[in-house]
Amino acid sequence: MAPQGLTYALMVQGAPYSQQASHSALRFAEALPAQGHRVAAVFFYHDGVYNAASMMSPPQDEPHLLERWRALHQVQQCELLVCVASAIRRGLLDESEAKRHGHSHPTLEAPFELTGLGQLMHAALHYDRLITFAP
Amino acid sequence: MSSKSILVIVRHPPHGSSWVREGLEAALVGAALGQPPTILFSGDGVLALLANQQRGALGQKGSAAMLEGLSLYDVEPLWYDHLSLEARGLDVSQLMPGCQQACIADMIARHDVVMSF
Amino acid sequence: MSTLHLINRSPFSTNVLHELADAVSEGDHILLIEDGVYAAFGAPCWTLPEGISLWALQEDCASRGVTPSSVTWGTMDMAGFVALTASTHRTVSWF
Amino acid sequence: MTQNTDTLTLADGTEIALDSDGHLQNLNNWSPEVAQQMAEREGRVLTPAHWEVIELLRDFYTRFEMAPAMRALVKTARQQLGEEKGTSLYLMSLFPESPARVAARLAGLPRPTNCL
Repeated sequence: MAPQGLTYALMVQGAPYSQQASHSALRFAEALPAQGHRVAAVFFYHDGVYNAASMMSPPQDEPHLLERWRALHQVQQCELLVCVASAIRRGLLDESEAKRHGHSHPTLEAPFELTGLGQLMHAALHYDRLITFAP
Repeated sequence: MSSKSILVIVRHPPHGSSWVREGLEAALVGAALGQPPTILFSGDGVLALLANQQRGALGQKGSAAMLEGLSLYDVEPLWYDHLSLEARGLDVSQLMPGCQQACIADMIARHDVVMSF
Repeated sequence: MSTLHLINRSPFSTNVLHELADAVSEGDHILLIEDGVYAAFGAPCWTLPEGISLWALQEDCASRGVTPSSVTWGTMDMAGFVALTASTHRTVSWF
Repeated sequence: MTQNTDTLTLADGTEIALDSDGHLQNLNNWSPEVAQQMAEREGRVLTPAHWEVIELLRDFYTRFEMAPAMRALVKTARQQLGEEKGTSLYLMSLFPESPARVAARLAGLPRPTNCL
């Protein structure tokens, strides 16, 4: 009776390795295809932007959350959208922002992309469901 | 754009965390795109509506100034959950102008998408 | 047009569940995830209106050693969580 | 640290640093003379009508601690300058491209953080 083939947007607000939000969001997203759904966009906001830290280096016996996000992007072709205002404040800069601010190395890389809150509103309006994973 | 309605619920107090400001930012961007969301203050979120707030130490921005600007984005009124206000021993005379009471259950039921901060 | 409410905070550290009691409508679902599952031990320590379905996420209960009170709480696996988000109209996260 | 890509030189010899988008690096450096020079550098001529909008933006920023998006700028202009000037057409005629962005830059407001 539940509708089939829905598109989902997720908003992740919790920092990796501090809160369970990233784990919960990944578990949830990875379970969508089994029921014919897919995640179309993940929007990282608040401390959730740290999920995009390209130098994330967890110990080998713990889940590598960055790799899991990359895999999710590969499998479900979802956008990994990072709120530019939240990210830059917290030191997550892609190549062009790093250059603009005079830093030699980016700290955020594709498939993550810096984007505005407009993309969150767009996702909320265009996809069938928005699920928030908070700290 | 589609015609879905968005409710932004703010449930945290100002200054101690960035939730209020981040919720308002989202609401402002929705409004700038021509889809002004409804904004509701519930739980400790009603504390963001108290009159006479100012910047914090170190020049930390609060949210009161932003709240006053919301009407210029057609995000109005500032809805508050009346039970949350009562539970904190407050009444509407202690809030900034432009606040109006609501019932959170009705608000949720009337919107397609809910974002909480 | 029902709502799924997601709770991820321990009921003993926040007031979320009391607030939630005023925010639910008949036909809504409440799903406890993460630290929220600590609310599932016994009968709810707060009053909810009638007609609300109560669930706890199985994997978060298991990891925490929580056995939900089967009288009050249904358990749900991740597939059930997904199905609930699809069958309800909107999801609200409480934190 | 921010990259220093350009400077303005004021009449008294003071150098004012701009970032790569032409925004002031230090907002405290703003003065009408700085706005004038920024405009010249961008090939703009500021008339009293332009100044009216620049003042409006500075006032908006002081009151609300944020720079207005276009929608709010139009509404404020309508409230403060009257119906005739409170239109996007009018504001576009003064500050072609993007009034909210260009006028905010000249008014010495911070670079917007949330590009839409």
